[in-house]
Order: sequence, then C-alpha cells, then structure tokens
Amino acid sequence: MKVTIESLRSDILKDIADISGENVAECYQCGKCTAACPVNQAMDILPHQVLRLLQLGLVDEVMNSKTIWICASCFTCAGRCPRDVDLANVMEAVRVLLLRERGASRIKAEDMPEILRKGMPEQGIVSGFRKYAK
Amino acid sequence: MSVAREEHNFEPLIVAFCCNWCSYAGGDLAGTSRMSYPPNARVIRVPCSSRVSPNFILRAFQRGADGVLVAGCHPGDCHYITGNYHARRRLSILRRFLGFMGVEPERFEVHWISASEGGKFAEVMTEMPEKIRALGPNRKLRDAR
Amino acid sequence: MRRIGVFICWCGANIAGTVDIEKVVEESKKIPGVAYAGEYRYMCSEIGQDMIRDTIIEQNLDRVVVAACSPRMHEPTFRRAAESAGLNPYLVQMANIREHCSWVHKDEEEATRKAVALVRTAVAKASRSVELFSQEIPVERRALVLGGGIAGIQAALDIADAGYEVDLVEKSPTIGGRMAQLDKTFPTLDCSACILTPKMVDASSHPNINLFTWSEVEQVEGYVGNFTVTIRKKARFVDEEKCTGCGDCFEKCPSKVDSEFDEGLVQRKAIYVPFPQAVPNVPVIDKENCRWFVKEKCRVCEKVCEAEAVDLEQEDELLEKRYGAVVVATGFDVLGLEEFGEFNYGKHPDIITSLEFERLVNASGPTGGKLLRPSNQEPPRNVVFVQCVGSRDKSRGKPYCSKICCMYTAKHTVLLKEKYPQSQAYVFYIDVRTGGKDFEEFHRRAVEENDAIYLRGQVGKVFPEGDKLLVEGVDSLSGKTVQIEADMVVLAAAMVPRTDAPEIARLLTLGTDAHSFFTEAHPKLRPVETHSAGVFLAGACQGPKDIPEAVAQASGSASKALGILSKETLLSDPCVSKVDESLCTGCLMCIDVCPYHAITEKTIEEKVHGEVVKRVVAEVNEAVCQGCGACSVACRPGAMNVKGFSNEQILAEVDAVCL
Amino acid sequence: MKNLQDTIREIAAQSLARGEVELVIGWEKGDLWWQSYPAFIEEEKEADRLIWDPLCVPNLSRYLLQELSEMDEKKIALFVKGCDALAFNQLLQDNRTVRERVVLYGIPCDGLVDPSKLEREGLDRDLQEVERDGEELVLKAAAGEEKRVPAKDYLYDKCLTCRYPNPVAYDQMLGETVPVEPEERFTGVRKLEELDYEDRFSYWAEQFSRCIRCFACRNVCPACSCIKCVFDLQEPRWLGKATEPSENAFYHIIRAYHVAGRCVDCGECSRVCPVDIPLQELNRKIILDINELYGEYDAGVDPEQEAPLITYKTDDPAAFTES
Repeated sequence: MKVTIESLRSDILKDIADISGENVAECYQCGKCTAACPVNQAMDILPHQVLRLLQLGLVDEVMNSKTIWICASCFTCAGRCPRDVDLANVMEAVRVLLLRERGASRIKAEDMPEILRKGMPEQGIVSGFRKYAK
Repeated sequence: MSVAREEHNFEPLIVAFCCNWCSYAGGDLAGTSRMSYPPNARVIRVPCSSRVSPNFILRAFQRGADGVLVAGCHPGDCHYITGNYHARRRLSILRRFLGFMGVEPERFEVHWISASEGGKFAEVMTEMPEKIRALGPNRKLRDAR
Repeated sequence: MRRIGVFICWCGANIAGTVDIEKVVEESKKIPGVAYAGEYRYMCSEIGQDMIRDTIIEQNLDRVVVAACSPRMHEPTFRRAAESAGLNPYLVQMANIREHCSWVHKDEEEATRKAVALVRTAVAKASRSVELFSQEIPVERRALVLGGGIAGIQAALDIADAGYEVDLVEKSPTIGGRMAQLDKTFPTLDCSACILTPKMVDASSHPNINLFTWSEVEQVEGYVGNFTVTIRKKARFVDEEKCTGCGDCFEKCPSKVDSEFDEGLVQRKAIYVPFPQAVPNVPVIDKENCRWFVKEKCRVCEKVCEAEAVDLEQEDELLEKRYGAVVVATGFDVLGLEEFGEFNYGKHPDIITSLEFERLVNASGPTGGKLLRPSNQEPPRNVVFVQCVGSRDKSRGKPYCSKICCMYTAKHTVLLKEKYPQSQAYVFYIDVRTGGKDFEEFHRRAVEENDAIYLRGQVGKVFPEGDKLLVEGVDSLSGKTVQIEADMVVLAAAMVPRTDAPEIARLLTLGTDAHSFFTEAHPKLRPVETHSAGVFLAGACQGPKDIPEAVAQASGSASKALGILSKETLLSDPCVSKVDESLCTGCLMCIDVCPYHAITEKTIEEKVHGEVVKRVVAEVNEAVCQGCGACSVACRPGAMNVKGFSNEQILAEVDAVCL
Repeated sequence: MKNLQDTIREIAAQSLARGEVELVIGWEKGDLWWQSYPAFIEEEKEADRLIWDPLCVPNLSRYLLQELSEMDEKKIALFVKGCDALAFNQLLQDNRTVRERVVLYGIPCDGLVDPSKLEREGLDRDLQEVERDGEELVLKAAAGEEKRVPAKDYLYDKCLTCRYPNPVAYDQMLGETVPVEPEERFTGVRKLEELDYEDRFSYWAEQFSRCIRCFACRNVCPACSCIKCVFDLQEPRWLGKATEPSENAFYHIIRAYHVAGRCVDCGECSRVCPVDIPLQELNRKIILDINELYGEYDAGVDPEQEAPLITYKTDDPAAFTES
C-alpha cells in the first residue's frame, strides 16, 4: 500500500474527525477495544484495526468493511480505552458519511416483510431505520 | 487618539506578580513547553504571594495598569508554609474593597498556579486580557501622569 | 548617575528566533542609567561570561542586567560572572525574555516590544539594588533519612560511612521496604533477601546509624543546616533490650489479621514480626487488633514471654532532634484496582497482582516458595500475565509508564518455568520496555528459552468459568482475538506513591506532581535535590524506578547531604528581611505572620528631646529568616523590608513595567 | 448626670492627693458651646476643671501615646467611654500602651450629641450647656431659659449604632451599665453596594476630591498609632504629595487597609473630617467582609485575640471569583 501525505490528510479523514470529535492519532494500538468487543468474531476488520487503517489514511477499506455495520454502539470499547478514544463515535462518523451519500440507505422498506417473518421485533426495525436509513 | 478608536485596538496592560517557587516556575514551564499566549501580561518576580502588598497593586493601577494578577502556590503547598494563607485573606479583602471603591473585580485576579501547571499559567494569561479588553482601559485609579 | 550594563542573549535561536536583538540593544541604550548595552549568541557560555566580566571592568559598570533565560536557570551563573569582576553578585538582575517572552509570543513585533519592557523593568530593579553579603550559619552535622527501604538504607550507610551520625526513621516495624517482599531481582535473578539482609544488618549495627522503626516524623521546622524534627516513636509494647526474638508470643497470640507484608494472602497475629529476617527482630503489638487493647481481655503474650519483654503499658515517645540535611526515601505503593472491573480482581483468589505473585514464589512467603493456586493449592499450568494494568492509562489509571513491570514479568515467566517446566506463561503486552543493562537480553531469554508466549494486545475481560479463569484478549499483530483458559492471572498493577505522600510533602514543603510523586529541583540537572534546600530525594517516592536506580539516587542524595554536613557553616541567602528601627513602632504584628519564628522583640534606647526613652522594636534573626516577605506586608509603617526584593526595587519595577 | 461629673472630680482629686497617679486625663469645657477639650490634671486643686456632659466626645486614649512615652514610670488615670475603652484595648494590642501604668475609669455612655444636628434646626442659638436627663436633652441658653428635646434625634449616628456603650476595659466602672440596643450599622455600606461600579467610583471620586490631606483622620484614629507614618516617607515615596484624585484614593484605600481587622468602629475619622467624607463607611465595608469571610470579629474587645489579617485557617474561603 502506498502511503502519501494526501492520503494521510484527506478531507474524509477531516470529516470523520469533525463528526466524531476524536483524534485517531491518540490510539496506541493496545487492542483493548478488540478484546472487549462483544461482537468482534463477526467483524472482518477488528476494532483496533479500524483505527489503525484510519491512522494510515486507508478510509475506503474501512468504508467497505462489514465491521462498521456490525458495531452495535454498546460503547464497551470507549469505556475501557486507556487513551480515552471513543471508537464507537468514530464508527458512527464513518457510517454517517456513508449514509449521507445519495441512495445509500442500508435498510429498504421492501426488505421489511422478510425480516419481520424472521421474528425481528418491530422496535428493532424502527431503531434500525433511524440509524441505518437516510 | 479618540476614545472610541483607542477602545478599538486597546491592548490591556497587565502587571503580574508571580511567586518565585510555583507560579513563576509554572510560567517557565509554559515557556519550555512552547505554549503561546498574548503578551499583555508582564511578570514581576516576588519571593512569595505574601510579599505582594496592596500598595504595589494600587501603585500598578496608578501607573496605568489595566489589570493586576497575583499568582502563588496552591494553599498548603507554599514554599514558605503559611505565606499564601495570609495572602489569601489579605487579597480577598482587598479585592472586595476595590469593588466597593468602584474598580471592577475582574481587573484584579488571584490564581494559584503550581510549578507543574504550565497549561494553567498560559490559560490565565490568555483569559485575563480578554475579560479586561471588554472592560476597556483603566481610568479609575490612574494618576495624572 | 548609575552606570548599568545590559547584556542581551540570543540563546542561539531560542530568543533571536522571535525577538529582534538589535532593536532591544538599541532601545536599552536609551534607558536612563544604562551606560553599556551589548549582545552575544550565548551569554551563559564561557565567552559570554568573560564578556560580562571584561565589560564591567572596561566600562566601570556598577550594575548589570542580563536579558536571557529565567533567573531560576542562570541567575547564579551570571552572579558568579559579575563577582569575578569584583562586583557584588546581588547587583545583577535578569530579564526573562526567553521562557516569558520569545518562547511564548510568536509575533516578532510584540515579542520585541515586550522584551524591551522586561529589560526596562530589570534595569529599574538593578538601579535600586544594593550590595548584599551572605552570613555564616552553623550546621547541625547530623542527617535524617526518612524511609527504611533499600534507598533509605543505602543513603544512611553512605552518610554513616563518611563519619556522620544518621537517624533512619521507618514507619513499619522493620527496615527492608518493598525489596524485602521480593523473591528474586532482575536481570541477575539474585535472591532479593540475600543481597538485602546484609545491608539491613550493616545499617542496624553501624555505629553512626540510629534505627527508629515503628516511628513517624510528626513535625519539621527550620531550614538547611538547622532542621528541628519531632519524631513519634510509637509504642511497640515489647522491650527491645529484653526480647530474644524467640517467637513464642506470636505462636500463642489468638487474634489473626491480614498480613500487610504478604499482601493479605495469609494472616499474621496481633503481635508479629513482618518476616523472619526482620531488623530489628523485635515484634510489635498492633493496637487496633490486639484483644487486650480492644476488649481488655487476653495478655497471653505477656504470660508466655520468658524474657518478660512484653510491656503493655508502654507509651508513644515524642523525640525532638536536630539535623543538617534530610533524605526522603518513602518508596511506593501498588495502584488499587477497583476501577478495573473487567479483570475481576478481588473476586477470585487466583486473580492476583505481581507483588502477590512475588510473595507466592518467595521461600518465606505464605506457601513456602511453592507456587500454588490460592483457590485450590494446586500448581498452576497456564498462567496469564497482564501488563500495563492502570499504567499508560489516562482515563481510569495513571498516564505514565511504571517502568519496571516489563522486567519483573519477564522474571516471573522465568521463575514459573523453573518451578513447573510443564507450565505455560502468556504475557499480554502493549510494548516491552527493556531500557536497562542486560534487560533486553533477559527478556529474550524469557521468550526464547522459557517458551513464554508474548501476545501484543490488551486483555478485554477475565471471568471465572468452572475452576478455570477465561481470559479474552487480542493479538493485534496477527489480528486474532485470543481466548485462554488460565489457572492463574497475574496483573502488573501501576506503581503509585505512598498514600501519605501529600502529608510528607507538606511536612517538608516539597512540591509534588499531579500524582503525588515528589518533584525534583530539575528533571535533568538536579534529579535528587528539591526546592527545599537541604532536603533530598531517593527511590520510587520521586517516580517509578527499579532497584539499581533507587540505590544510585540514594548514593546521589547521600553525597548531596554530605556536601552540607561536611561544612562547619553554610553561607546563608542574604535575601532576607531587615528592620529599620527608626520606623518600627513595636506593634510586633510581624512576629505573628513569620512562618519561621525568625523575629523577636528587642528594647532599644533613644534620645528624645534630650531624654533617653526606652522603646520596643522588632529584630530579625537573619540566619533563620527565609525571605518570604510576609512580615514586610504586615508592617504598616514600612519598617520591615526584604533585601533583594525590597520595597524600593518592587516599586521601581512597577513604575517601569507600566511605562 | 451632675453626680457623675462630681464623682469624676472626686476621683481625680483623691487619686492625685493619695499619689496613686501623677496625671488624670479627662474632659474640660471648650471655648465654644459644643467643644470639650482633653484636660490634663496634675494637681488636686485643678480637679474641678473636669466635666462630663453629652458633648465629651474626644477619644482620650490617643493621648496616652504622648503621655506614656514621656513620663517614664509615672501612672495615669483615664476616663473612658465605651468607644474609648475599645480604642484603649486596640492600642494595648499594638503594644502602644501599658496596662499596668493606666488606671481606667469606665463611663457607661448613653450616646453623645451631634452639634451639627442641633445647628441644622437652629437650636444652637446662644446655647451654653447641654445636659442629659433620661431620654431627653436639656438645652440651657445663655439667658437662662431651658428647652427639652428627645435625645435620640440629636445623637451622633455612630452612637445610635454603638454596640459597646458599656466600657469593655476598666478598673472601676462609674454608674450603672446602659442598655445596648444598637441600630443596624451596615446600612450605609449596603446602600453604596447597590450602586453599579461606575456610580460607586464617581461617588467616592467626588468624596475624595474634597480631601485636603490634613491627616486629621489618621491623627485621631486609635488603630493608626505608628510613630512614623508610611505616607510621610520620602524614600521610597509610596504616596505623592499632590492632592489629586489618584493620590487621595491611594491614601484612603491603604489607610483603610492598614486599620483592616483593627478598626474599633469608633467613627472618630468621620467626625473629625473637616470636609465630611464618610470615612467610617470605608472601614465598615472591611469589617463587613471580614465578618462574612473569616468570622465575626470586634476589634478592641479582647486584646489577646489575634487580629484576623495576621492569622489564618488552612480552609479559609477566598473571594477571587466573585464578579
């Protein structure tokens, strides 16, 4: 991977920093967020690796990952981070940037009947629309 | 310079009495850590905050200071054990008395800054000129010179 | 008219970077009283100082102002330079145009204007400076060492070997400190007791060292060369002369208490000796838990003691002693882990701290050196070591690195392998820091020869499952999350100062940092001195460090103390208070505000209208006064003045700074 | 009232005759009707010069500074009202008088007449004597006729707020003690504190502009007992000699500061000021603040108790963030 000043200081990284209010440079990769994350098995990129990729400016890899959607915003990582980095907030910032693009809603109305049949409680659907649809 | 214009680019002059062991060292630390703050305050080094007499404070206002700061060690940490306890009583009474005389209390501040609080020193040096800029130049106790 | 010389320093680019030196020199020449203004790239250098000396002589200067760094840094340097030209050192004043100007103001025009103002203020102060002369103060040629750990012991031995008397005051019943609790030491795997106990015995038998164990310092007065210290020698309820150390008393004592020395892993009696090699080997009675003192019943120890050494009527003793220097070596504590719920420390016996692990492997420890799981007394097979518990953690713990955990954990993996070749050590770490001599090699031996698995990542959670402990962590290098079923989890908890550090700091007017470690005079150049002249630091009380550094600091402090004790008298700081008897009304308010009781009453006789009148005035003992100036402000008629920071000087500075 | 004057004369005569004291300091009639001069009686026969009437306001303790220093071992008898006794204790605390060399005769005081209040209502025309009779004043004119007025309306304001009319220091108390019903003494301060900063400053600037720096307030004040005053020093010159606003303000602020925690609130500074600057309000503001911040303290009541500004408590409050 080629690391350049442009990639290290891209606008998207600035947006992520502004939206989340977090400075990814504060993370020293201790891995505690990953260790504590209750859903880390389901993630393709581990939580501390999300921060590492952002530190290196590889935003696309994070944006195309499953991880940011698996993250349930339970804030266990944020509660235990020795560097006070709120990783849940960073995940939210990446999600928000994606959702803002035209037609990028993760949940579509037409998928609902199928999901309902699988027994998803309505309350889950409502909060899902609030979080994953524009 | 017309008052309005002088008001516009008015840069308050602040005389800061800093105690040698804590606040002056805090100022040094702010320097070695390359923090930056506006140049309005000029520091006079004194052995202890208890060395700052109300006479010096009034003299500063007389000679044209727009604000006076006295900085010392946190009570309990004074290098001279009880120095800042006396200063705390003395300067509290003076601050209220200056207010009674019509001098805005914001013009006279006392802060406890330890030798390891470079950040707090820079913060006080930044906030005080702002507050005083809002009050405008000090004409109240200024002598005729 | 004054002939003042102003010397402006570039300080390389530190000042010249944002201050227009030429302009400051030009402006300085215009200040009334300034006869010479010059500049040089490094005023504090040999050449710079010679420039000052020669210019004083050539230009016949009577005052000197050096505009450079903070007076706290180089005032002594420039005062010596002036003195070499025959000028009284207290006629030199400094303008701080570096820390308080060039380094903090980026705009050149503003920085230069402020620099000129600061020079003008310094010139005003210099013009009002008068010649001052130091005085000789007698020195009490004895030293006090506070804290009986390895640092305190080393400092006491060094001072005593140099021929001076030392009082070693230790709060617990025996000297030895933290090191006595350790089994082996890194990187040499020396047995800790084997290298410590000889020093303890030397200390107790050294003719120049007086041991005060089970004692605390209550009050400290005075100043360098003449400290007056009140020591509370707590009642041991055992007569030190008669006691033979046979141990019958603590065999029979009925009440049991968690042993501090064994970190609570096992219990001790109310009458106890912390560990077998204790020095002095005399038990103490813990009043809070002794049945006699709590419920007026028992006195078994008294009955069984053949030497009749137990004396339950013993009283605390308050001793007042004088010293010339003090070495503080009060050591450290381990961070409490209440904030770190994810480790479940305290909720399962097999989740322990490294210090507890040290006790478990120690031959004089609770399991006689056999490392057994506290839960079922079985030998552990999988042992997980968690590093940086509370260290390098600015949210719930301490932001600093505790420095020694990487090394003692490597040592623990070696000890574990030695005791149980079939066992396996897992170490969760963020970085392994091996900055000392043979440290890296020792760590590699732990990994390469003792099969310790080092997993780069923190532990997420530890929770009991069945009779095992499930550890969930991560190995960030491989990107894998890791689960381990451990028999024992050892937490390397952060190193913090003793809980009573703030009180000791107040007693000796020591500065402390935000975590209550004592602050040294200068982190690089004066690491063992403090801002309280005559008080020196050694060991972990000043910051996390290992045994070699503590011992080195102890010898450093000892040499500093000997610098004082070796002199008959010390030169006092002349910047102290002075009374103008013609102005003094004798109200003696100054006596009430003086923290050092340096002012006394004096009756003088005066001729008033031809008649001799007796009058009371204040008198300052210049040897005791420290020059704080509280009296000068309490003095309404302005009779009390402070030399070096006089009313005239400060008024001149205020006038100049406002121009 | 008459018998108190007689007792005073008797005491003066006897103590001089018996040689207990070499000097008696009391009051004697002044030249104008409202004046009472301090009287220095050294012989028995002169005792009859002494008087006691509602105009004996001068504080006699101050004169001890001069008398004691000159007469080396001699003893002095002194008559003290409530405020004078407080003043005596303050001088004692400042080591400016010697308790053993002074015999104190305490006079419970039911308030003194403010001449300006009589003049305002024209009651002073050819007035010669004023006497107190219970709750009334008896005004005796030169022509002999008498007029009775309610006393309370013509007493000094400082007497209406007096909290220690019965002397706190005495060897012998003359007459019974009077009831202590002081009015609120900080109304003046509270009123001024209602003004905003600009108005407060202009109020005091106007007051100080009238100051001619005659130093009467300093010379009468029991807490201003320095031999050489800092304001008279040439080197360093703390105070400029010009009577311009900032120098006047400097003088009054620093003097109020010097008596802070030591002012016995006797009000003499306001009374003697020739240009009627309400100087007592300055000191009362500081008394108010000290009481509020550091605990109730009445200067001059107990000379052993340490003055508030030369002692401290480790948990003292600070007034550094109020606006």
